[in-house]
Amino acid sequence: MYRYVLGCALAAGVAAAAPANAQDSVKIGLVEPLTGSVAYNGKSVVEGAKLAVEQINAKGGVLGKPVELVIEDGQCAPANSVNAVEKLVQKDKVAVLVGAFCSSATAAIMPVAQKYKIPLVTGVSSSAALTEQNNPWFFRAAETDALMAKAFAKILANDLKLKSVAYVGVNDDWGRGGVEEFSRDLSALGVKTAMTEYFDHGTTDFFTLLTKLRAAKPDGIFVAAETQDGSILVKQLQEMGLQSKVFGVGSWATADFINLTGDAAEGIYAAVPYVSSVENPANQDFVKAYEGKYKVKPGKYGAAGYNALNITAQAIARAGGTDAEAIRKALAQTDYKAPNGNYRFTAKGQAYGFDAVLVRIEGATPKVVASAPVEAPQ
Amino acid sequence: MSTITMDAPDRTATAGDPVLRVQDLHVAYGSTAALHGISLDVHAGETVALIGANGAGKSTTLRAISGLLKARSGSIDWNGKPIANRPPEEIVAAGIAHCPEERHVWPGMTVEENIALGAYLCRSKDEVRTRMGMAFHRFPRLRERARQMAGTLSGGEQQMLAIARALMSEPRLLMLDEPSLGLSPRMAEEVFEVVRAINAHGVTVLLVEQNIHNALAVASRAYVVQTGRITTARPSAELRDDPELLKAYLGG
Amino acid sequence: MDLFLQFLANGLVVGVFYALSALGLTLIFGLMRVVNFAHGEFYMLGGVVGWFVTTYLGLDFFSGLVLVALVMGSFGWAVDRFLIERVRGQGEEPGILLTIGLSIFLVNITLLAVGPAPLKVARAITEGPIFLGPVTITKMRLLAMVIGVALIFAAHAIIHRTRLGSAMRATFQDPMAASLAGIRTKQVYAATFALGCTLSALSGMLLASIYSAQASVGGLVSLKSFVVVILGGMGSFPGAIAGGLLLGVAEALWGGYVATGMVDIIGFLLVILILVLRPQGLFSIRAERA
Amino acid sequence: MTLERNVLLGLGVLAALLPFAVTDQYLLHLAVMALFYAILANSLNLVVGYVGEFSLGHTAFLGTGAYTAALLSVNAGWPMWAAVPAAGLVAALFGLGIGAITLRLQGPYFVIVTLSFAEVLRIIANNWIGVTNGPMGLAGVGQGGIADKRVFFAIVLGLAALTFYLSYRFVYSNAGRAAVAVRENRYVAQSIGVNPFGSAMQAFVLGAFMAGLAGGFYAFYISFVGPEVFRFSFMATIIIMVLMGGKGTLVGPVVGAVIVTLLEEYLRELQELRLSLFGLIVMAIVLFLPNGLMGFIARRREQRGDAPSLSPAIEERTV
Amino acid sequence: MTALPTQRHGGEPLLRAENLTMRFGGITAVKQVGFSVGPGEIVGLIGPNGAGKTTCFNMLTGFYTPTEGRVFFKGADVTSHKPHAIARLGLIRSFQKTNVMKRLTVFENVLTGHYLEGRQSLLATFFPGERVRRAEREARESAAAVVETMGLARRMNAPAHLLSCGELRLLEVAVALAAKPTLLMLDEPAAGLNSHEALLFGETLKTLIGKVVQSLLIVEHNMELVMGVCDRIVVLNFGQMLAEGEPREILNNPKVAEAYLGKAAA
Repeated sequence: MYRYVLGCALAAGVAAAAPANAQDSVKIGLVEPLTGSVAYNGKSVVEGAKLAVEQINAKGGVLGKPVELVIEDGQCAPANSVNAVEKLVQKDKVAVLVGAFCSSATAAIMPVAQKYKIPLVTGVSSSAALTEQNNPWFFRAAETDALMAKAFAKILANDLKLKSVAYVGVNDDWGRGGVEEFSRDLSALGVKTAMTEYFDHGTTDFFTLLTKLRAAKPDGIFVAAETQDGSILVKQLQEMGLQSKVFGVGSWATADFINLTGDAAEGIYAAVPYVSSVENPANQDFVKAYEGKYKVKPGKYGAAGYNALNITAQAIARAGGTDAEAIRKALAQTDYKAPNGNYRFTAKGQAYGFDAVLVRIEGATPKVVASAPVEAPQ
Repeated sequence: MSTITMDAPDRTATAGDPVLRVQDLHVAYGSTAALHGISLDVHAGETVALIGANGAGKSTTLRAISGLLKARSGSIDWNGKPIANRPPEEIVAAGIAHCPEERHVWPGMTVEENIALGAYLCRSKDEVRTRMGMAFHRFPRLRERARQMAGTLSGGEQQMLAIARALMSEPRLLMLDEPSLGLSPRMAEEVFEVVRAINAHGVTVLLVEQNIHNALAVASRAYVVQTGRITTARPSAELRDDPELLKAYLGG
Repeated sequence: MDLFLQFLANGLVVGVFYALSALGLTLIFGLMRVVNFAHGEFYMLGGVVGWFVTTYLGLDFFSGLVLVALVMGSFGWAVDRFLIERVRGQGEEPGILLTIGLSIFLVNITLLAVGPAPLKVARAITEGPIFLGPVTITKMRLLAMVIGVALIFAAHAIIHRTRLGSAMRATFQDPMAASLAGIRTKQVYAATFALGCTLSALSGMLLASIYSAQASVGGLVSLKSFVVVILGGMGSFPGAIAGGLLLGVAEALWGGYVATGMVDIIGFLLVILILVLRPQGLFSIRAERA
Repeated sequence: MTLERNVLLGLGVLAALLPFAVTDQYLLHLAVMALFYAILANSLNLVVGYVGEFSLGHTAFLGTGAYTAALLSVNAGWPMWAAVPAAGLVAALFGLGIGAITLRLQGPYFVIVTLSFAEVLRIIANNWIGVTNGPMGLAGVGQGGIADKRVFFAIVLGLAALTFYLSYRFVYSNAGRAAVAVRENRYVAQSIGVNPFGSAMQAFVLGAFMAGLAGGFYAFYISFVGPEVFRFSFMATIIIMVLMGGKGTLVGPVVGAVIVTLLEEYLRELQELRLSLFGLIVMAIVLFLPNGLMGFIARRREQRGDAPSLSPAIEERTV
Repeated sequence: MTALPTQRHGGEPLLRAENLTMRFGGITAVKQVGFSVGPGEIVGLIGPNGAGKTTCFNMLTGFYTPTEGRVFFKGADVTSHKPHAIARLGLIRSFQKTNVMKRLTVFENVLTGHYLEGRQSLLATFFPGERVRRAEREARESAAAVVETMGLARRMNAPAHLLSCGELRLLEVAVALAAKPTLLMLDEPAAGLNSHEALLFGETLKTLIGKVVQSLLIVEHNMELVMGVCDRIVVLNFGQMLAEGEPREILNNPKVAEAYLGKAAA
C-alpha cells in the first residue's frame, strides 16, 4: 500500500515536471513574499511588475514574443525562496529571475542563480553585503542604505538644523542597515547620536521606547520602519506628545501609510527612492497607469517592481535572445529611464544614477523637499 | 418530558409491570465486552441491590442505564418507553438519577453550587431554592458546610453531597453506586439510613454495593452479577438467611 | 523616577492589553485544554471583521463590537462542533495539529479576502493625550483599558454567576458528573469555545482600533497569549490578568532599562522559569480551575 | 520489525537509484529537500512518536545545528564533512540541557516550554550580532565547495541512511522498548525498572543530534543561515509531516516528508489559494486519518486479518 | 500495631514494612501499618474497598513516599527510593486494571518486561556486538517462554486491547514476571475472573513460588483465591491493621467478617 502511495507520488512528480513548455513567450521569474508578515510589501512589488509586463506586451513584448511573468511565493524565507527559484529555473525555464525581497532570501538564492547562470535582478534587497559577493549574475536595481544616507545626510543636517538625533529601527537587516548608515553619515556631519534602539517587526506598542526617546530629548528622530510598524510608531509619537522632527526611510510616502497614520503623519520627512508626486512626464504616466489599474498611487515597492521588470525586459531585448550570458552583458550596459531618473549599474551590479527624494507630508500628500541623484559607490 | 405515574409504594411487590426493565443488555468498552446480556426488573417503590465482585459489571450496568455508555444490543425500558442509548440529560429529565461510584463531586465548587447544579434541568429559580431547602433539611451537615469547597469534605460528607445532588433532580429512580465505599461502618450506616428514608418517600432505589450485609438490609431483592451476567435473583431475606450465600459471595 | 513611573504605566497598560488578548485563550487552553494555535487568528479576525463592519457597513465602533461578538461567537461555536468536538479527549496532539491547520487556513483565506495591507478600524473616541503628573497616557488607551477590565469582569461573572458558567465549571471539573446532572456537555464545550473565540475577537477589534488590523498579526498574539496563560496559571481569570500585567511590566522595564530589541525574550524566559519552578502557574490553586 | 526494515531498505535503494533516473535538477532539489525533511521528521518522531511527548521546540536543534555548521564554515573554514558532525554534536549538547529542564514536564506544559526554548534561541540568534550576525544572517556557507546537486543528494542520502539506521537500532532495542513503555504506561514502565526520565532523555538527545545533522546539512545546502531556522513555521511543517505520515513508526515520517514536500511544491500551481488549501488538508488529515497514513494502512491490514506489525495499532488512546 | 517478624521462615524477611503512615491533606489513608514477607512465602493483603491496600502497595514500591515509617527490602532501606530503583532491586509490582501496554502485542508487552536484563550502553544499542545480539535473542526466547508459561501462547501476537479480561490478568502477571522479580506484588490480579478462572489462576500462582519468584504479596478480593493460595494474610480496615494470621484464623475472625460483610445484623 505505502509502496503504492509512494510510487504514485513519485510518478506524479515526474509527470508534472516533465513537460517543458515550447518557448512561445519570454519568461521572467519573480520571487516575492506573498504570504507572511511582509506579504503587504511583496504584493506591491508584484503589482508594479505586472503593470510593467502589461505595458511591455501592449507594445508587442520583447523579441517579438509576449513577456510572461511567473510569480512564486518565497515567503521571505531562504529555504522557500530557493525552492521557488529551483522551480522557476528548472520547470518554467525562466530567462531571468527577479527577487527575492528580503536580503536574507536574496542571499540564499544568489548562489543558485550563479550555479544555473541565470541573471538575478532585485528591486528591493538593500543589504550592502549582497553586491560585495562578486556574483556576476546579480544586479541590484535598488538603493542601498549607504547610498540613501550619503544622498541625504547633508540635507538633513543642514536644512533641518539637527543637533542630535535618536535612531529607531526595525530589528532586521534592513532596519539595522538604515540606522547604521544614517547614524554614521550624520555623525560625520557633527550630529550627535542621542539614542539607538531597535524593535521587533510586529511590535504594536512603542510607549516604552518612546519614553526613553522623550528622556533623550533629541532634535530629530530617525526611523527605519515599514508601513505597518511605522504608522503605529508615528501615531504613538504624537500620542506621547513628542515634538521632535521625524524623518526616516521606509514606504512612508504612500496613501496607505498616510491613511493609517492620520494627522500624526503631518510634517514628517521620508527619504525614499521613489514618490508618486515627483513632477516629470515619465512619472505622471506611470502614476496614471498604476492608479488606473490598482486604484491607488504607487509607492516605493510598486515602483521597484515596475523598474526591475522594465530593466530586465529591456536587457533581454538588447541581448536579442534569451541566452543568459548575453542578457547578463546587456544588463551590465543598462541605461534605463525610470519614472524616477536613470538607472545604470556599476561593475558590481549596484544601480546608481536614479533620483532619490526627501519628502515632507503636508495636507496628507507627500511634497518633495529635495531630490538627489544616487551616486555610484566608490 | 413524560411524567411518571407512581404506584403506591410497595416494598416487596414484584408483580405487575416493572418501572425499569433491562433485557439482554450487552455493553463493550472499545472491543472488550463488559456485559454479556444483563436482564433485570425494578418495580416502583422497591429497593433492589446489584451485588458481585469487582469488575463483574455492576457499575457498567448503571452507566448504561443512565446513558453514559452505549448499549451494543438489548433494551432498557423506563415506564414502558425505550430509553437505551438516549443521552444522559434525557434520562435525568425522565426521572432517573445516577449517583456514581467514587462520588464525583465537583471539587472546585462549593457545596451549595454542587447541590444547586443537581437541579440543572429545573429552570425555575424558586423551585431550585425550595429543593435546596429540602436537601439542607435532609442533610444538615451540608448546610453547615454550604460555602466550603466540595473537595475539602470528608469521604462521608462527599457521599452525602453526591446523594443530595442526585436527589435535586427529584428522581423517581435513584441509582447508587457503592455509596459506602471507603466509609467507616458508622458513616456507612448513616448513608444507608438516608437511603431507607429516601425509599420511604417513594423513590425507587437501584443499589450497587459491596458491603453485602448492608445491601441486603436495605434492599428487598438482589441480583448477583458475575462476569457480565446475572447469575442469581432472589429476595434479600432469602439470601440473607442462606449461610451458603456468604461462601458463594466470598468465593466469587 | 519619572521615567520609572512612565515605564510602569506603559507596562500596566500593555499588561491589560495582554491580559485582554489572552482572555479567550484562558478559556480555550486553560479550561478546555485545547492547545489552540488559531487563537491569534481569532484575534486577527476580530480586527478584520471589525474593520469591515465599521468601514463597509458604516457601523459605529460599539455597534461594530456587538456585531463582531455575534459573528465570531457563531464562528467559534461552529469550529467546536465541527472540528474540535471530533478530537476531544484524545490528548493534545490532534488539537494542536487541527488548530495549526485552522490557523494556516484562516490567515491565508483572510489574505485572499482583504489583502495583506494593514487596515484601519474606526476609533470609538477622538485621540488625545492625558497627562497624569509625569505620566502620559491617551484617552483611547484609557477607554480600551476600561473596556478590557469590563470584559475581564464580565467573563469572570459569566463563569461564576450564570447557569452556563456553573455548567462550564462542572463540565471541566468532572464531565461525567456533569452529564449525570443533565448538563449537555457537548453544548457546554461548544459554548465555551464560542465564548473564548468571542473574547479573542473582541480584544482583536479593540486593539486594532488602537494599532491596526492585519491578516498576519496572529502568530505573535498566539505566542504571547500562551505566555500569559501559563504565567497566570491555566484557566484562571485573575491569573490571566496577573500574568498579563507581569509580562507587560517586565517587558516595559526590560525595554526601558536594557534594550527594546529583544523584549520578546522576557516572556519566554519567564515561562521557562515558572514552569520549572512552579508548574501550576503563579496564581493558580490546583483545586480551583475556574 | 523486519517488514519495516525491508520497507526502509527498499526506499533507500530506490532513493539511491534516483539520481541515475532523474536528471531534472528541480526534481533532484525536491528529492534533497524531501530527504532533509525526512531526517528532521524522523528525529522529531523519536520524541513525539516514541517518548510520546509533544515537542514544539525541535527547531531549537535544527537551528543550533545550522548555526554551528555555518559558523564553523564561515569563521573557521571547516569543510562540510567536519562541520556537519560537529553540528550534530552541539545540537545533542543543547538537547541534553534543554531535555534536563523540559522533560520534567508533561502535556501542555511540555508543549509550551519546548516552544519557548526555540523562541528564546531565535531571539538570541536575532540579536547576538557579534556571533550570529543577527538578522543579517550568515551567508556564503561552504562556498566554493560542492556545486553538483547529485553530490548533495548523495550526502543527504547518506545522512538519512545513518539517522534511520540509528533510529532503527534504537527503536528495536531494549532502550527503545523502554521509551515505548514510558509512552504507553508510565507506571508500568517504572514498575519494570525503567527510569522514565532517563529513557525519555535518550530519545530526546538522539532526536536533537539527528536534527542537528539535518541543520548542518541545511546550512551547507542553502548556503545561508538566519534566525528563521528557529521559526515556528518550520516546526509546523515538520510536525505536520510526522503526524500525516504516522507517528510512532519509522516509515511514517519518510512518507510524510515526501508528501508534504511535494504537496507544498505542487500546490504552487494554485498560487494564492495554495496555503489555504494546505491548511484544509492538514485539518482533513487530523479528522479523517487520525493516525496518519501508516496508521491507516496498519488498520487496513489488521482488518484484513494480517498480524499487526508495522505500527502499534490504534483503537483506544489513553483515557 | 507493629510488625510481627516472620518466625516460621527464620532470618531476615525479604520485605519489611514498619509503621507505614500516609496522609493526603488532612485524610489519613494508612496508619501505622507494619508487616513482612519472608522468603518463599505467599502473603495476602486484604480488606474492604478503600481500606488502604493500594496505598500500601504504592508506598512499598516507591510511588508514594510514606509520611511516616520505613520500608526495607532485602535488608536495605528503600523508603524514599524512586520506583524504578526499587524495581531494579527485584521488587516488581503490577497495577490494578492497567498493568499492560494496550497497543502493544502480548509478546511485545512481555518482551518489554525484560528491560532490566537487557540494559546496555547507547553505543551497544547502535552497534550491537555479539553479546548484545545474544542478549536480545535470549530475551525474545525468554519472553516467548513466559508467554507460554502463563498460557497465552495462542494470543502471542494479539494486541493487548483485544484480550479478554482473564487473558489480561495473565498478561499483567507475565509482564511482571518478565522483569525477574525476587518478590512479586500483585494488585487484584483476579479481578473480573469467574470462580473457575480464579481457581486456575491461583494454581498458576502457586507454581511460580521457588521457581520463578521467591515470594508473592497479593492484594485480592477473591477470598477463595486468597484462602487457597496464601500462607499468611494481613487484613487492613480503614488504613489500619485489623488482623494478621493464617487463612483459617482469618476466616474465623469475627472482626474480619464484620469489616467485610458489614454487621452481621438482622
